[in-house]
Amino acid sequence: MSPVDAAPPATALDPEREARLALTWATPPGLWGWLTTVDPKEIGKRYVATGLVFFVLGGLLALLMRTQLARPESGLISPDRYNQIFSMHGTTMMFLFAVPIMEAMAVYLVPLVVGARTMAFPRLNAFSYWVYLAGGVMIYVAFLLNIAPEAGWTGYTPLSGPEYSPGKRTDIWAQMVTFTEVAALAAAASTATTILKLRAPGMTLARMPLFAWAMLVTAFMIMLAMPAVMLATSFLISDRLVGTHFFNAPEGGDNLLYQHLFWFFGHPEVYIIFLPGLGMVSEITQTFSRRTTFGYPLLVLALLAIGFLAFGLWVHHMFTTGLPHMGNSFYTAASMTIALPSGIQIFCWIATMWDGKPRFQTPLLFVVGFIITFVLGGLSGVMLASVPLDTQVHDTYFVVAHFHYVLIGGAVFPLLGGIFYWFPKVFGRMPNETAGKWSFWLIFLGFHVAFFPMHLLGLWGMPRRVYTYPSEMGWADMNLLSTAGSLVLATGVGVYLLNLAISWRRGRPAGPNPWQAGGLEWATSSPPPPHNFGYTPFVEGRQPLWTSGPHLPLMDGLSLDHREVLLTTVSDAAPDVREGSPGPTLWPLLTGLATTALFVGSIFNEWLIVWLSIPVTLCVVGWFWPKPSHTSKVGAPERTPPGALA
Amino acid sequence: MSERLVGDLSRLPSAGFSTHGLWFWAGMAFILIETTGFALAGASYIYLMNGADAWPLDAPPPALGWGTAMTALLLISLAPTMVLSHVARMRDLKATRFWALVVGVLNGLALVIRGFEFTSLNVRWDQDAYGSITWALMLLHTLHLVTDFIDTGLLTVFLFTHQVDTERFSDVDDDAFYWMFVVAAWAPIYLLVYWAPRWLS
Amino acid sequence: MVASAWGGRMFVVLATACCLTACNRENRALDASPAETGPRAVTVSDLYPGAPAPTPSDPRAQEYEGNAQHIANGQRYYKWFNCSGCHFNGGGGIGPPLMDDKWRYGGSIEQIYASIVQGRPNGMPAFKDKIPEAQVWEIAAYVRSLSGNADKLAAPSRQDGIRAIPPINNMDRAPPTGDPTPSMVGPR
Amino acid sequence: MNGALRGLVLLAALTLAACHGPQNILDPAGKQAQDIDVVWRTMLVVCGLMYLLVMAFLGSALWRARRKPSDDALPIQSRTAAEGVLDRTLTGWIGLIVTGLIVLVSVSFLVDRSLADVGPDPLRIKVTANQWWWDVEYQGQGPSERVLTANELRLPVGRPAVVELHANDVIHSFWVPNLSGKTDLIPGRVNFITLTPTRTGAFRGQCAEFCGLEHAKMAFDVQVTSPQEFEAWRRSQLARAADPTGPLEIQGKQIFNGKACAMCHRVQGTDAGAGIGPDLTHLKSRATIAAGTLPNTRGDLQAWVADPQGVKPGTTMPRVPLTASELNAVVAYLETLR
Repeated sequence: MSPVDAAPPATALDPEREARLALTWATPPGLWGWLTTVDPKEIGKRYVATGLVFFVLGGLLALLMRTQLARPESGLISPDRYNQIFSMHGTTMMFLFAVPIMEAMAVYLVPLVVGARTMAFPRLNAFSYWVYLAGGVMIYVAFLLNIAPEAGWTGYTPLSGPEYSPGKRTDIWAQMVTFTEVAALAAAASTATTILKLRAPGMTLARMPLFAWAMLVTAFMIMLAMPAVMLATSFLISDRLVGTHFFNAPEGGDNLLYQHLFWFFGHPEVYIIFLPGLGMVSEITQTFSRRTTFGYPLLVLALLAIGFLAFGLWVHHMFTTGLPHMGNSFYTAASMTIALPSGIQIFCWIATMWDGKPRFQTPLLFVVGFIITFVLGGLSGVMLASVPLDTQVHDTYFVVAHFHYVLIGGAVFPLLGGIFYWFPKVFGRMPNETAGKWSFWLIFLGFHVAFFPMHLLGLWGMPRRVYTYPSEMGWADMNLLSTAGSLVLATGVGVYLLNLAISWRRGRPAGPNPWQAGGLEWATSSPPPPHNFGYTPFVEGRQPLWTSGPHLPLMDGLSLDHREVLLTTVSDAAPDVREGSPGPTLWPLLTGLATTALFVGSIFNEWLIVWLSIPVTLCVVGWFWPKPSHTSKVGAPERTPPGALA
Repeated sequence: MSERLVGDLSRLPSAGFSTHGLWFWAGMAFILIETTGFALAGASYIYLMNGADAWPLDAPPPALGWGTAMTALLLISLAPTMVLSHVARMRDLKATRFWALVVGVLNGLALVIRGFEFTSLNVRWDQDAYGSITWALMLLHTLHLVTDFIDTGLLTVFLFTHQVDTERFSDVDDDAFYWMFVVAAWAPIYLLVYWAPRWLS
Repeated sequence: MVASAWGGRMFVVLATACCLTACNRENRALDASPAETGPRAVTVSDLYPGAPAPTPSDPRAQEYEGNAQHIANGQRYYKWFNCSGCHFNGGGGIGPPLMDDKWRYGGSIEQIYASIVQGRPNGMPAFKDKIPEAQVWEIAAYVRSLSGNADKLAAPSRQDGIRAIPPINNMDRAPPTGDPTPSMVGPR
Repeated sequence: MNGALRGLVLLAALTLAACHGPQNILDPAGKQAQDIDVVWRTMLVVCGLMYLLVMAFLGSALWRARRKPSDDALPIQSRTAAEGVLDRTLTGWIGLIVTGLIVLVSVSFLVDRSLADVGPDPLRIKVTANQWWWDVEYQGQGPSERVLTANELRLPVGRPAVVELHANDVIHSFWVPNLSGKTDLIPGRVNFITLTPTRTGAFRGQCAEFCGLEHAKMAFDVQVTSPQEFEAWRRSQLARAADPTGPLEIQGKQIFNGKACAMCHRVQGTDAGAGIGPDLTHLKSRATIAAGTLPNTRGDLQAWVADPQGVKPGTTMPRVPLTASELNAVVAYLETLR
């Protein structure tokens, strides 16, 4: 056993003290507890699980499409159904899987990674989950009722407008986007505040784990990008419901306004999805290379640069709309610039492996797969950034190949690696390594067989979003190959999920730090107790468990009998204030239900917005109704609190 | 047992104002989100305006009276808001109660004026894109007036009915800050809705 | 577990309820070709001006009346076949207005259908054979929606074009009353 | 990783082989497409090299890992001996990326400029996209010189053609990969694209922006011919439809004008004058029908008129009830529209 492994978990120190803390922070048993919990670990688990369910559903839709396209002029699926299927696939993967599951990983992991007892706004996390769940359920119920979106996940006007998308299909899509927006914004606000204010003492910004950095940048990007799509879909839905003219050209509207707003969100969205992946890659690479990450400051700068640049690129989705040439060239240059931070990151990860002592276990395999795949996707992205070349390959299968390389390669591979990596922490049991390797190879090979041919199909002239193609175009063989690959990929995902499901009950007990990692989350037991850490850890380096050796310094003094969190200063993480934290409550669920009623009702009658905002308001009032104050409970000395003016 | 206790946190204060408390950050996140929303809605207004031959497209510009009254009211309300923030940080319960009432009443008055503003826009939302975006900006801001009215109103009630401690004072301080944001957000909207159609038509 | 089973059953009930109401409204009959048998139930005899609406209902009426896709198609054909040439966008001109509550030849979808197929005195041509039946039904469904009589949830709001009429789905309902004075027939 | 490398080699081989096809980016037959092809080849070389470098670095990291003793001693935290080398390599790598980007941006920018250059005496064509077909109008001198056709573009080789792009309903995208990139057709906006074919032949274009149900079946033919052939074609298109002579054809014309057909279609020189569907005056001079969906044979024409919804479910052309003999007559009439 290595010296690192011998580090005592900060929780196993005093059984009686632990029991008191656990009682204070415990989720009530049974259904009531399930509905009222505000424990980020509970919410994070079900958030991830729900995200995986949508991942599987979206994947099944993809298999349906691949089956239809396996041969030319296939009559398996009608055009109407096919359009719904691909719209649902995109909508599911972008809005119900990719962003939420990354947020979900943050909800579970961020408090542990920064050494906090809980999130900054635990009730907001619960609310976020309920709203997200309601939005997802709504759109799948609509799908079963044949009222699913039909204008693609982008919902371009006027195809999605009142004249060309009659009925409620697009309304439901637009409102589902609002659901996921609200959920993502709530989770982002909580994540950002947790990272900025709840870090363990000593964890200065310069010592913050890269996963926390990635989630911080992501949270800010969500807050800056999501309002754009909220505006776009609100304009769209008001065009459809009350006859406004935002996108009606003869009355002064403009269809390109929709595209500008959509892509002002849509492009950062891509980075919102894959920045958390980069954070996971950094953590995995470091742990399995047995070496601190090479170029930590550069990696942080690269994250910030990507987050910043992402907002200047949206027009490269609109190169074919006839915008002025000079402007387009600016966006070409800006889009290509992002290759620089990405290239630096890739270098740093490979350098970490090159100079370390890598152990090729499943999580690191996914990182290697990520590098091989993502770099290819990044390079085809550089190609797409060029205006002339983009006019050729835009909206073809080349683009389909590109963004699956970026999103599956750049986000799903790290995510699968990350879930495997943190699984023992969450459930206290090891996933099966052999099955893990099998799943990796099936997923990796299946992915490339499925998506590499799409590059060629695009170059050979196959547009995307077609429900069929003529046999004389010569696209049949590559499509068949792609379909075969997708089946292998799906098998791999099946093996992966089965492995998790079996290991959840039968896996080998993991112990607090099975990978001998250096992050704070490994300093507590697996699974962590309700209060995460018995004592507040004190951080002396970037990898506390590596830096401080077997004796992690600890701090005492937070209440044992009341939920209390430690607030530290933003940059230096110096202890500042002890603040109360809410206990289990039904209000987030009730508010979520009221919000759901409001959102769904507004599709059917605009006046319901007014009437149903009353229950929402009542719920919020209930939520914030003053409880016995924290100060009176802990009886803290009423000195002049920080920030008060004399 | 090899524990290394390096500090005691029990002496820390149990609440803090401004950046020292959590709710301030929730407010900041909300303000960041809303600022983006306002900025993009304003940008949409300018985008549609630039694409039009005439602006307003086919309507007289909004009547100035109520909008200007609104602007004046909001500007005036800044003074009591600053006082409220100050007395809350002083933890002066009596003064906080009084100024919270004043700010709440001004907020309610703003809602009344907003009602009249809607009647003097001279355009319907479903007339043309100008009408649509004008109504959108106004509704967006009204939403904030309403939320802050509810927020301030509830806090004021709590000040009179519940025990008031540092946490509550801190809430009042945060609420005052939020009202300043609502006032600040109105300035560009006022210019766009009331003056852009006049200057640029 | 009990709760989830209950929730599951509740869900099924709700989904079925939604299904029944949404079914007709949202159905997309791409291959719109009902039994083409001519205006079966509508006979010429009861089509004098001002008749109340005793016309026995045609089974096809149900299919078209509250269906979003059919109304949208009807809106398209209304434009394409130049109904606006006489009726303008529903406000009336050479032909009578279609947005008010006055229906000289009855305001049920079957009666509107018959008016289009058979034509009417004083200028309304007969479109029998000119427009396939399914399309006539769709136009009739749209025309009926113009007076706010369609299901609000199926009616479109604005068109992509110059604003001529208020959003149909926000219109006040104008129940067909018929016109009690036959002498009013003809251009006003 | 070997799989990926092999894939790259395969890609290179396939692209250099530039398989021919009527709708293929890699087989440029126009000035614009050739210019873009230069960008593509530059990109492929630069990006391919970059990819190989990354893979080589990754490969060497994996290779080093094999030789290391697998010890679980304390992880490396202090600065290692190799870090100096890595720092210098990183600097070089950044320099390489920046250089590569400058090359790519420059090439892209220069080609973009050249695409904006139209050339002398362009042919002017107006294309209006509809759900789900293309309305084509050649704008000559005055109305008598106007040629109306649908779902087909005829271009003289070597002469630039400026295509004015309109949309009637939703957004579509005009794309003939062999000739140039694509440009969207957006309601309320007018866009332009220039095509300068450099070799004769038959090509295919297709809508590239999702536009609803039959987006997949919204294609068109492009015939690039010699200027003489083009001129002959243009003259023939200016002619009105000849009156049918056979009894079956005459009956067909009557049915065409008496039934729903004439509500939407135009046959110049007859009573059928509606402009909602494609102009049929010279229907039989085109290679395909139903927007590139079926070859223009008598059998396919018959199948299409009999049941358009069976061929293109959801298309705007309704199924017009015709008896077998009526159908036969209408198709016989359509066959005379040459």
